[in-house]
Amino acid sequence: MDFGLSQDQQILRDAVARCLADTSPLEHVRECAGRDNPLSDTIFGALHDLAVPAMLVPEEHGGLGMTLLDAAVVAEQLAYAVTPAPFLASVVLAPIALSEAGTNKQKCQWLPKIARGEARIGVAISATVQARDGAGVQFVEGKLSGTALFCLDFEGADAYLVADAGGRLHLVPALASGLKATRLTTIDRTRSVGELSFAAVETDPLADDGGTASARLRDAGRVILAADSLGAGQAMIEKAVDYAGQREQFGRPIGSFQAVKHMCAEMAARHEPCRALVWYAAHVFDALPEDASLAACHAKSLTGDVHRFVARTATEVHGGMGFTDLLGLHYWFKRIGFDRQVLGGPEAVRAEAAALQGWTRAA
Amino acid sequence: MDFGLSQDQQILRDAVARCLADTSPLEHVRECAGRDNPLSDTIFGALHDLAVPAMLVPEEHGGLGMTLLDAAVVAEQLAYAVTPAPFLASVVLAPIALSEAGTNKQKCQWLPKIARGEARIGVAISATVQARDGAGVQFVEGKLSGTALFCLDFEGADAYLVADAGGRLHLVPALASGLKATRLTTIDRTRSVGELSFAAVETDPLADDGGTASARLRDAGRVILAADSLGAGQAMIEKAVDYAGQREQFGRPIGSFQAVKHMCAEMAARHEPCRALVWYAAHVFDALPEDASLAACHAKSLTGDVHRFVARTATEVHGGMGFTDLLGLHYWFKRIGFDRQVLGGPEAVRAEAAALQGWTRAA
Amino acid sequence: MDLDYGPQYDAFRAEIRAFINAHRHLAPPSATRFSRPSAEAIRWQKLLIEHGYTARTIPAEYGGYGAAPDILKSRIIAEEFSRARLPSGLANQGISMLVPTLLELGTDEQKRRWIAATLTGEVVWCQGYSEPGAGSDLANLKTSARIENGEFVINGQKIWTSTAKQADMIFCLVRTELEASKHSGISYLIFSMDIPGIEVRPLKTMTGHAEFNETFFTNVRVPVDQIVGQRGQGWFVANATLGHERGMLGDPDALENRLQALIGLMQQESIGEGRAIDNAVLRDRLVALQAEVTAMKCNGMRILSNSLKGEPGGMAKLIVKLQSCEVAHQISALAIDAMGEMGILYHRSPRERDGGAWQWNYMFQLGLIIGGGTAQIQKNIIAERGLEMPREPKLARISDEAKGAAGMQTDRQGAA
Amino acid sequence: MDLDYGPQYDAFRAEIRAFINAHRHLAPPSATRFSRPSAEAIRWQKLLIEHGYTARTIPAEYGGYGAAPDILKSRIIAEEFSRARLPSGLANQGISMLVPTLLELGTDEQKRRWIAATLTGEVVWCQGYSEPGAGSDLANLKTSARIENGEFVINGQKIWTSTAKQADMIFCLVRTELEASKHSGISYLIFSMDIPGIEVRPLKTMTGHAEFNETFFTNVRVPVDQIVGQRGQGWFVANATLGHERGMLGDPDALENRLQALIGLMQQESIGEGRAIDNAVLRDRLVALQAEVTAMKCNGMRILSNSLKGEPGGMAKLIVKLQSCEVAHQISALAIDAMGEMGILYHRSPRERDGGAWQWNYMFQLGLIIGGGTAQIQKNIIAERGLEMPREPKLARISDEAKGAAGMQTDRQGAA
Repeated sequence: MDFGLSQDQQILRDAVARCLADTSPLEHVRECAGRDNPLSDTIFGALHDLAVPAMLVPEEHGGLGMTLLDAAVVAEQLAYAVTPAPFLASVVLAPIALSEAGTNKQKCQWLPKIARGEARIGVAISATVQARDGAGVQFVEGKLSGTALFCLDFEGADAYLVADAGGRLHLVPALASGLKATRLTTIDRTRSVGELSFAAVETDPLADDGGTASARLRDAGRVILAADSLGAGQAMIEKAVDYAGQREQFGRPIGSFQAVKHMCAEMAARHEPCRALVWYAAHVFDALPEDASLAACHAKSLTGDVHRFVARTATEVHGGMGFTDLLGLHYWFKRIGFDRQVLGGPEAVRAEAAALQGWTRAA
Repeated sequence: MDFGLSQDQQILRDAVARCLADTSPLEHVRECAGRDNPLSDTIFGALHDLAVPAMLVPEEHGGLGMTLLDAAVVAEQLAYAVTPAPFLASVVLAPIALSEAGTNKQKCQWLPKIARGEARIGVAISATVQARDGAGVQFVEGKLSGTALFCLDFEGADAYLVADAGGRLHLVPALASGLKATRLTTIDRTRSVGELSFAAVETDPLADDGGTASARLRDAGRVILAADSLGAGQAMIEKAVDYAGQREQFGRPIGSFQAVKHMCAEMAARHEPCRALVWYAAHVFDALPEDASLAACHAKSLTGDVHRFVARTATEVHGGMGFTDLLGLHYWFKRIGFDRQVLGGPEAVRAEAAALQGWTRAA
Repeated sequence: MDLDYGPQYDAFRAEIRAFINAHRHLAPPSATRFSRPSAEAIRWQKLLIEHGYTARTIPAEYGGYGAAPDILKSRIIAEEFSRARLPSGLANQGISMLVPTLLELGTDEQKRRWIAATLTGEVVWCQGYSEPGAGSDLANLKTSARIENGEFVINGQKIWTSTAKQADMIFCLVRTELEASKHSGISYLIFSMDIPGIEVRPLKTMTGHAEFNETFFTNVRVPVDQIVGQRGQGWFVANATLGHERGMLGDPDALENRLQALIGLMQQESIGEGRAIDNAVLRDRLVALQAEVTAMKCNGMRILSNSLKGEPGGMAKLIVKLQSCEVAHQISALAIDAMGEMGILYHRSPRERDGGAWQWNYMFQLGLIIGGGTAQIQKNIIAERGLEMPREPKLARISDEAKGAAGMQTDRQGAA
Repeated sequence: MDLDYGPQYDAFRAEIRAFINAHRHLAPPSATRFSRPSAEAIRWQKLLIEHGYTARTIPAEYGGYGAAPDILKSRIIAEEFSRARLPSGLANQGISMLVPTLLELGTDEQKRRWIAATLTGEVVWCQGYSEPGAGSDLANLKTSARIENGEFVINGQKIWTSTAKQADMIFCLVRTELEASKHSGISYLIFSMDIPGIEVRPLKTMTGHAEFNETFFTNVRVPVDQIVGQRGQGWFVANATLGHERGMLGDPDALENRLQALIGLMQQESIGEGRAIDNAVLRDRLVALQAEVTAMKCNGMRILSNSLKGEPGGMAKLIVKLQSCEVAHQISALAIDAMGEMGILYHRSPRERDGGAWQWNYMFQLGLIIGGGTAQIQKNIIAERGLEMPREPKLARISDEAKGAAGMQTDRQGAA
């Protein structure tokens, strides 16, 4: 029994943290965030040196065969440094999808390249959570038609994984004919999303598993978004505490005022249990798959609410300075905003959690 | 245009406040709260001297023909002094029901007596809000059968007004044969509630108006409960501020600590707009009946949430002393708890408000 | 309690509606928040002044309409233009803050020279109050003005000067008596933004826009007669102005408009087969906010009635700013949640709703809540003035050396 | 990450389950919170000690089971008895606080005389720490003990002495060195509650019950050897004990049990045709609380793992008390809301649910949150120890006269 990170995971965490402290300083984040394509090749290169792209690729395909908990550990660090690098879709979801539901040919074609950092795959499964704007992709007579919103790790993807209306996953090369890809911009300029519209596009479908693989992706995605929120929240709390310790008013640091101290304590009290919950949700994804969906819902919805509170409160502790662009605090604020909404906001995710437990009566 | 209390209403408010300061001191409240029947004859007598029981009785029946806003003004003061006296059902709801839907005979029989303080009528309409424990009263072949929960101003009532499953109101003498009355006790020992069970009881029905009158009672009841919550919240805020100004820690009053000050300011900021809303809801009950139901829902649900916050926070400001019985703070805490739940908690009432505006799709 | 305005006012309201119907084609499109008024906007402003719908109580000799104050009529004007979604005239800091100050404390020459030109939008002002180290306490300000050859020579820095880029002029608090006690060493100066030595740097906020600026003064020379009120009395001059600030009254119409927009959004926004408003959890939050907005509207009417009777606003007034900002922020938060993933679109993205207004509001309102410690200050005001709670113990015990050091530290932080 | 306890522990768990199945008929009914243990409860306690399911690591010579410490086994015991809804032995302040203190700092004679008798429930203790004026700062306490003829003579008052009515003995902090600095003048005494001069008055709380007492000492004479640790070291003795307090670890099992009860309630409670859990708004709150409870359970496992490795609990541990109390309070609040009007029934009313436990919990948990300023203190601890934020400036600046006056004022308030 050991509820916590293994020594290897701690080493991984520290290595990624050090790497990002070097390669993802705030100036670089600012620069990337100002571009149409924010994803930083420098950072991706450095992560590649740490073998991050190979993490979830099975060993027989040239990867490291690591777990979602390993990925969550990395996600937390990426958010801590508001890193503008592809990760959620291309490093986590795509390898899981291919491993769990890809054909042998797909695996051999893509997994080694992903592991070597030579191929990046964007993932568009948001319609399996909530269809907005009539989005949805139909798989008819071997071809895809319709629209998929919120494709993650959009820029620079060599191919996209898309869930059709039945939940089946399809691999579509970025240059496929009949496919139109449009950039979407969000508050969070450190991530890249886009929409894909399909006009009878040829597809290379993954296993017809009744939506199992796309549901797994949803779970994994939620856990990683929760881990991201955790890392961003951690950074914001630390920044608030530091600022409060330095900034003086009435001749003493504002951090010595009870009201400010209690704001920080409330952030910590709500934030800290999220860490154990995220670890748990990541762990059971591999170790206890039957508990994975519920745990993912809990992790996603709790961090969604807790870190909205943290984002606001940490900004408040900074006063006017937190509202300006000067300290860049808003990059973390927006990263948390992104994590909250993508793949289902807290209310939507809680409704799913209720349904999973049979608490929702058929209408 | 004058949004506020008239001079007469201010005089009424001050007179009731003075009267209760004399007749409803905490020791008397404690004494009453320890009894099975908490309703105080002394206080009711003093209120009678101020003609409170006659307030809502029309002038032609020996009353003062006043408005629900007048009643709300009184309700606020009653709660401010956690007064154990009959009011909501017997002084407010019964006269409204009889005036709006009573037969001429019923009016002549009951209204003058109510005005003179000689008759008290309990009111049981909670099944029109939410049927719990299978409660409900059927009106079949001229007789009532079933159970009505949460009859208000239960003790000492000479008769009860009960809504049947169709929303029609019935007047039943307390001693009617086949009627069994059972006391219920709640956290709030300053009010009196009970349940009525009917086994083919003869009834004297009010107008068959399709539930109009009972819906009006629900609106009026909610406004008065909101006004009650307002008065109790006002008292709790004042007590917290007083206590914080007197109690010292670390050599200064705790009220000079920023954290305590901000707790009090947050209570005031949320509490104060409730006052205007309660006035508005009470006013439109008479002046703009088409707006009454929605305004009553808003007043009831907002005070329900705001004053739960106030009750907790004011108790927190008092520290351990607020948790003990010594200062009696809990009488107000529990009065607010009662106001929140009776005639629909915030969620239930908001669902009604949504339906009133056509925001709820038929399932 | 009487919600009717009476026949005289009903007639006035009808008259405004007729005016709006007849002239709405002349109204300028809603301006970007901090731009100079367009020619269209200036024409519209003049038309409104002419009819007494703005600058209503300002004497005609200074370019106003010259009517006697009538709070109800002002209220009706605000209601009708809000309902029609038309600008009820220019709203800028020159009009809301400088003009009332000049009317009260300006010399006759100052009034003649500046008020009319400000009202018509020909002269645009910015406000120079806040400083990096004096956000929550104006008395702490450090921008200095020494006298040299009959001129003030100004050095220092202001922050949150919203229209500094567009402004012709600034009204500005500076420390003229360095040795005087904190509040009494300040003067209120007005001067041109074209004077050499003024540098304006845009201050970008979390919204991604530069709604504010930082303004730096290096040996800026201003004639000594460009002062409003007495030397060393600037703190009191500014405080008179702060009382005029519209924000203190809150704007229930604005809150109502945001709520209506939210209702519309939730009725349109689809989630699968349904609409956002069909989701019981989101709908519950919507109704809760509707109750809050209704309460703030009622509270506004109560304050209005108190003013009509010449009674103080009391607690009802003190809580408006804190509570309105919070409710507005919550409205934006719910809108974002109701949009789901679409809620984070911004920066003119395809599929973005309402031009990204919800996210902009969500962030900007947070800025209003925290800006210069506003929520904290508001809470102190409510506690100390409204609830008469004891003030923080005086800091007189801290030695002056410590204070000096702290001040510098503050400065460094502020400028970081 | 490894959630398995391993085969050795699985066997241990199986053994406990077998024990429970075989003996559950002997378990006493759940006791009223603050009563003396019944004969049945004492028999159960002895049975548990015999099997090593309680008093597990206390040396056999003092009446314990004498096993080596094994955090996992302790955890498994707690889990299994909680799952079976059986008392896992007596839980009182004598066992949780006094026994560990004596083990660490008692004399051999004290250990022999008191530990076994306490463990079996034959001697019942109460705790005398808090005082009306020293709720949030034990160092402030005023109950004094002067020495006269080889005895301490105690005068003063304690509050929140929960089992004082039932107790045979008290462990108590008193000020023995009046002139010493605040923390070093305190001693830790143990003495009989039968000594003349002790008066216990029930302290009724908002729940309507007297879960606590006030205890008054008037010239209570205690032999000087009834002291634990050195004279003047009582503050440190007590702090050693506070570390043992179970509450610091929180009790995720208790939280889980409350949550399960809430789920059951919401599945049973009918609203018209449906059940409370069918209401989407209430259900949303339920799932949100389930996530909080799951997080606290995971956090508990994390703390447990840290202990196993001999690592400090850190922030994960510091936040437990504050957060658990709050979540428990919210669980009760939702239960009340889910019951609608039935939620306010109390005092053994007809139709009352679960014996009024939800309302009792709602109020008692609020008491735990605020009791002696607990939430405030917890937040200070989190901020200062966990986040290393600066402490409040020292109060040394306040003159000693002011302190004296303040102390008296505090006293008067406390006793009001």
